[in-house]
Amino acid sequence: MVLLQVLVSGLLLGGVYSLVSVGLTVVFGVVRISNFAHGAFVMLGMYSAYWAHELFALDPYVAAVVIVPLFFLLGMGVYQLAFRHTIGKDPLVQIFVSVGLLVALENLALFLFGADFRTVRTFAGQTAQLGPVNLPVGLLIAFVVSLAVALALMALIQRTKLGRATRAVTQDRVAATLMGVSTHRMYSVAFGISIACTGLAGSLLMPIKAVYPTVGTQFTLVAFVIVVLGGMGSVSGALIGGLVVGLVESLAGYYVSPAYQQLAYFVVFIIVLLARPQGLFGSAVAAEIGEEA
Amino acid sequence: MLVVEDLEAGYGDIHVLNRISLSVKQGEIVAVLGANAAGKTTMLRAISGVVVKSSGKIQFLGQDIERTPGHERVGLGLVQVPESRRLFPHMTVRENLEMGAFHAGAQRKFSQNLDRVLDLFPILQDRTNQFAGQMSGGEQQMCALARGLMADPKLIMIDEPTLGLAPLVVEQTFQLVKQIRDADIAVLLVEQNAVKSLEIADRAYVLERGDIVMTGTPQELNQQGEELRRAYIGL
Amino acid sequence: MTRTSESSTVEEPQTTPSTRPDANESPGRKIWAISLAVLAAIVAVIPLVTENNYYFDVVIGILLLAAGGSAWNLLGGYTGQISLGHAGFFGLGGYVSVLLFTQHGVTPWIGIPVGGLVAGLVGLLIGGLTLRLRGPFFVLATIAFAQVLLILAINLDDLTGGSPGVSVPFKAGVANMVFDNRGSYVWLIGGFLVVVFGLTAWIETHRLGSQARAVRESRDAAESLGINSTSVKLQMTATSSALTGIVGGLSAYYIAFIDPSSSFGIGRSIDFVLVAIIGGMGTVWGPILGAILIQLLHNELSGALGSSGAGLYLVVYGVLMIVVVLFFPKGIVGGLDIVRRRIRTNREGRARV
Amino acid sequence: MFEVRDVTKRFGGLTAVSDASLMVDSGEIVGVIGPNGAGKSTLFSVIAGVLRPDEGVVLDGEKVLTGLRPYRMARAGVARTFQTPRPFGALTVRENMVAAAHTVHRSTADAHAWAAECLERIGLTELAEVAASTLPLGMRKRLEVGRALATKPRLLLLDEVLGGLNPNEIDTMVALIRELRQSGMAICMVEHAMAIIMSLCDRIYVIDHGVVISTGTPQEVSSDQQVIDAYLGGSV
Amino acid sequence: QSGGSTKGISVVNALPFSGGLAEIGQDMYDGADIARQLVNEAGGVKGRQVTFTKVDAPDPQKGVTEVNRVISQDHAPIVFCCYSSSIDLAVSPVTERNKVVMLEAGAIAPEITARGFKYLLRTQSTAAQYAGGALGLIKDEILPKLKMDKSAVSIAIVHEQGSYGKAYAATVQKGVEALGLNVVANESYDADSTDLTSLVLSIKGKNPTIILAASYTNDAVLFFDQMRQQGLAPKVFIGAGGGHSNAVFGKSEGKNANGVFESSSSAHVNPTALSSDMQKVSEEVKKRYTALRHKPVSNQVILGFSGMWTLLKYVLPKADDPTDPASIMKAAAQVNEPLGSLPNGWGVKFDQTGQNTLAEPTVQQWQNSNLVVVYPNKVATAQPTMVPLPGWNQR
Ligand SMILES: Nc1ncnc2c1ncn2[C@@H]1O[C@H](COP(=O)(O)OP(=O)(O)OP(=O)(O)O)[C@@H](O)[C@H]1O
Ligand SMILES: Nc1ncnc2c1ncn2[C@@H]1O[C@H](COP(=O)(O)OP(=O)(O)OP(=O)(O)O)[C@@H](O)[C@H]1O
Ligand SMILES: CC(C)C[C@H](N)C(=O)O
Ligand SMILES: [Mg+2]
Ligand SMILES: [Mg+2]
Repeated sequence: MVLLQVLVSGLLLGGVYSLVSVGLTVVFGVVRISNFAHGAFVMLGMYSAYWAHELFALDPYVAAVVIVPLFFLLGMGVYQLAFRHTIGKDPLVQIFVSVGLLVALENLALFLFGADFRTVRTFAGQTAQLGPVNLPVGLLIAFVVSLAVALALMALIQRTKLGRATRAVTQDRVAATLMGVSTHRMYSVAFGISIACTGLAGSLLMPIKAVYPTVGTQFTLVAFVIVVLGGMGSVSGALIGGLVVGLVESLAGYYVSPAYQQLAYFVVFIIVLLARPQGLFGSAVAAEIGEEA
Repeated sequence: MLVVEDLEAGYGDIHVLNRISLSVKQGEIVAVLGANAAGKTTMLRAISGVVVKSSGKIQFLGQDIERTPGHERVGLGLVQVPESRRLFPHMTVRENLEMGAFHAGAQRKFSQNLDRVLDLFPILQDRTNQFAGQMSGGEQQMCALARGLMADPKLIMIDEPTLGLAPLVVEQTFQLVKQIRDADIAVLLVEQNAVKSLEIADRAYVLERGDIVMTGTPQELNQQGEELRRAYIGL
Repeated sequence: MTRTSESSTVEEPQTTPSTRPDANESPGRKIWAISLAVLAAIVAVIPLVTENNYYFDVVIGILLLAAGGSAWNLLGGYTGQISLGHAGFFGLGGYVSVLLFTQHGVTPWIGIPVGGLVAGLVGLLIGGLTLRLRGPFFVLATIAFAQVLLILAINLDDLTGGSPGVSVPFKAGVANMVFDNRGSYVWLIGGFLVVVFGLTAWIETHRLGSQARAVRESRDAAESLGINSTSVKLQMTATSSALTGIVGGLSAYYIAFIDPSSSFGIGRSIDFVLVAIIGGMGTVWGPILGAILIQLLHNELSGALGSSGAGLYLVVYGVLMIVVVLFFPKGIVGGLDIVRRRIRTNREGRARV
Repeated sequence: MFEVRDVTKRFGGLTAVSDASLMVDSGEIVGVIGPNGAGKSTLFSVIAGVLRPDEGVVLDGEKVLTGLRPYRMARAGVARTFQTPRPFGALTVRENMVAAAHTVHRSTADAHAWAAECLERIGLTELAEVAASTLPLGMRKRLEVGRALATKPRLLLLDEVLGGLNPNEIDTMVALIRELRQSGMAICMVEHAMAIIMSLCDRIYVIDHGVVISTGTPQEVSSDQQVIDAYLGGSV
Repeated sequence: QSGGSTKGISVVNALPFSGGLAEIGQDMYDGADIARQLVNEAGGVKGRQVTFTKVDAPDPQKGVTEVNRVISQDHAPIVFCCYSSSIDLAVSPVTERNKVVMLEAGAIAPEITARGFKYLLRTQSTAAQYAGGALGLIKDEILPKLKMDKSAVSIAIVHEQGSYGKAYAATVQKGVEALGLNVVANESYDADSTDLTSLVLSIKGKNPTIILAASYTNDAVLFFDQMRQQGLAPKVFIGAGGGHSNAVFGKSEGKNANGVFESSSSAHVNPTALSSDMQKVSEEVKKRYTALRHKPVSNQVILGFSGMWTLLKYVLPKADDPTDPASIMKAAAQVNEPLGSLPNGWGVKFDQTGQNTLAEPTVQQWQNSNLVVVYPNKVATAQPTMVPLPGWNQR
């Protein structure tokens, strides 16, 4: 019975991870922009939901309806202001632009809102009982939404013209331009989508977690691990990768020791990479011709 | 339909083209010849509005386009098949062809154009679902040409299309270029195979270190001094 | 009428013709010898011209960053293996040397090299496992490696003292590498930087460096030319990680304290990469110039804005970091190169190739 | 004497090279021709150790080379060029050559001297300090050959190195190849330019669908009906 | 306000102003700053105005660098630092080396004052003192109320993995074992965790009667939330000086927080336990703080205030030269202020190690969503209730 609860808890935790990670697959996996400020945007999403609740008494789930489109615009803006200028330069330039952004955003939040932990309590804090298993409502909702978002993004990337054009830009910008694709428009849309996802994640996390300026850091690393684990650019990979990490953490936390929860997923990550250098669901082709092309 | 005047172009600090002028008229094949590093590729890039810094005047279908961003020039019907193919290696052949038809105009004629190119290059039919990056050099070259045609061009600029193609296919490709012209699509052709190019071209330019040093019909070029010709074209 | 337009929608990686002096080998070597002498002279003189502890502190901060950045540069800059896990080697070197001292009384003069050796060996092991990974896969693997060490250092507290860390007992004396006069640290750590600098310059101008850069640009092409990419990468990994381990040891003894999160944390890795990229990756002077810039920027900002509102100075620091990286994507050295080339071009008229 | 014996290479369901055999002696230029996608580059990759054959062996005299990693092949005297050139983009042309020269010269001074000599031979001395990524196509091909030369190979595999060169430049390159043969190198080249292949090669192998369908002197091959149908058409 | 700023006394405040502990760092600073204002308004220390320099010490390494920088730059004789035990253990060697006074008002790790440092003062109590509060409460109030056989009472300890958590856990474990109680779990975790469900589940498997926790804010809320979600319901829950007394904890957990104990110091001790002077000062502090931040004072505000008040009011006036570290330390040795001289009921008397021996632990309890002092009796304002704890959602 405990095992069942441990598994369910792991999956629910994995749902949260997936929720945060699918947004990152779009920029990191598909268009290969390393955005180490991803978690900081989740933090901004949480603050947005928090203030929507404090100032306008909006439930975070309702606020999401406004936050998501706003974050889409925010993402496009951030792209145009900063990341646009990193395109075609060394990948490290991107990493450090995003690290700079991370430092600036976290401390901006600190400067504006102070370091206080802030929480919003709604019905989502309750726990549903399913037989012997406890299901925290907020986590359950986050889990379901992350499934839905992943499916939607999968369809977007694999099936639509927009998705195809985005992948094309990543593989050869010049050739894509010669096909009539605007590099910056594609990247900026991809960024918008990614940041919109963080807005959504923030709104869904607000009822179940406290927000404070550095809350995002804990998500950034795990999100990168998940995107790579899933195989760069595979949305379904990120979804499953998230669930795997959640399960591994939960099982290791219970059966080994809570102190080694994170160690377990890093170790699993390294083992997977050594066995399948292209990630769980990445194609071998991508790994082979990817970097040399 | 394409008029280029005083085009200068280069990369960063490096200057490649010196105020060159050229034109392509409806229904013409215009060949551009020249040694390595003459600036042929650079010229096509400048006309397409990619990669290079350029100044000067570019007019297409009577419209000034030097300020138009590269990706919008495609929509006007100005299409380039780039040197070294530049396929999307992690996409299938089919997806590459779909990318060719990215802009709205081409999209409408998608199935019609697709039938046409698959007819021209039957091998692509067999390889529809292969990743472009895994094909042989020649197969990729065909795919690149096909992709360019999928864009439904009014003027197509082709950079060394026969590179790596087998003799039979080279022959076919030159035939194809003629067919393209006959379908009333103008062609600006950059080729090392000067003999073949001059056979099918209506006019030609010779580029030397960023300057146009000769121009005229193939006959006129052939009448130029033997020495000049040897030096520039190697005929 | 001629209008000028920047019609380029996309810039390809513009690699500028290198004007590095090593192109013709013999004058190149002379330049490196002179550079080395200059650096050594600066290090030697600083403690003689000031006694101000504040300056020493700043200088030592720069020296440590520069040494760490240079060590990273061997692997990241020259070989193109982007590691964001060098904190792992830094921490290993630090912990090995400190624990040898606090638990077994081994003098840091032995402990620090041993720490470097351990870091180098671990680097070899990790390298053997991960070097075939490409691009982001490698980057993330290195991060994971450092994180694993971080978690172990926190939880194996019988060995490491856990997350609170370990203080180096403050007993001044050369044998303990604890000096009352901070100028001595300038000599010690500066001396090490000179060694790293010399080694980097040597590698840059010799076979290993040449092959490493080839591997960086295209592994397949390098292999086809008889370059054993695995061996080259392993040599560079081992050197880089061993030197980083020594930096970790020196840093621990200078601060007289070591703890898991500041040693093994990702922030440490990022610092090293940051100075290398800001200064110029794959260049000998780059990390040193980068370290000077970063350290001074940080100090000035926290001095000027540190007391005006929590976090404000870090907001500015973050924004400046973005701006600097965007304006100098090739680092300071790259920027200087461009300036120099502009001047030369203007003198010689238009550059034509 | 280098030899490829009964080599087969499959990619999934596709047999790219099927039971192919080939020999090259020192001082000999051997041509490999065939339609696009016939398996020529794949065969080169097998010889150079980039791909491991599913069946068959690669021999240097009596010595078995099959299965050696590419860098070992190169050190054993096999150098190849890539059909799509792969310059070390951020390095200068000279640095490209030096990296290759270091395979045969440990000392920096020797490597530089030898690299300079090779640069001269392929006529890139003037461009020595230019970053390789900015080279136009034709120059890249030359650099590709030059780097291979710098490893002092005994067997040189040239994969369409004449493509993208204009007739003058082709002449220069052909002269260089002849000179290399003179010096006793074994050369194996893939090329679609029939006129050149015919005049340059001592022997020719024709591959179609991975199978060697014909072999012999240029004259023999070019009169083989099978070859004409599969490859040449009316163009000779 | 008489000038003489040139002859002012400058104090460095090195606290975590950014990073995960920033909220608490700010609280400590606000408290200290109110002490400074009160002293300056009353004419300063021996007529000299006190000025503050702020530096950010968010983690051990940055703390070391920054403190190093500021003391060689400012030549300040006193550093008020660090709140966190981990940061303190790293920074104090720097001040010691530079012969600068380090005043610690927040960290509780015993090692801090166990290293024989000569320039270190700690007004805050130690882990042992903190544990003492919890142990006293268990012995005097809880065991009698539980009416259980001692052998049936089981204890689980959960703590964050830093110095603070480790120090508290180690001391309290010895203490409860000495009381003859059975410790069934002693687990540490990372305070930055996003999820503690496995910890909760493994504790739940042990079914402890009493949970003793040492947590910072985020993890206190997280652990408690997940206890509720997983139905882990001990009969008694006692926190230790960190997150469980934070207003956020009360706000987030609402009614469910009721009944939770917290052993530390308190901003709300019974006024009768304070000297009459301190009663007035204490009121003034609360008034000023609320005016500044629009919220009630927290323990940390009072800890910060107490440390600075001790320095400016009790120590420096006794020093021959209030800017000379040696003379400050000499003065500190003479201080002897009885219990009730600080707003949390503490007195001040430093032993040779610099540890304040009159920092007595106080236990508070959440009752009707307010923190009230319930132990020991002389400072208490209410009786402990809700032992054993009612079930979730019945509080
Ligand atoms: N990305 C670039 N950055 C800098 N210089 C470049 C770049 N690409 C080309 N060049 C330079 O521009 C000049 C012209 O090159 P271009 O590619 O236009 O020649 P080309 O005539 O197409 O030659 P080929 O026949 O070899 O393809 C050359 O000197 C080349 O070095
Ligand atoms: N990595 C791969 N995976 C799958 N198929 C491949 C791969 N590499 C090559 N092929 C296929 O194998 C066949 C042979 O390719 P190869 O490159 O050897 O041809 P080639 O004779 O060099 O042709 P070309 O003259 O066009 O260069 C082609 O059909 C190609 O699509
Ligand atoms: C709970 C706090 C009073 C303990 C303090 N943060 C320390 O680290 O010791
Ligand atoms: Mg070209
Ligand atoms: Mg080929």
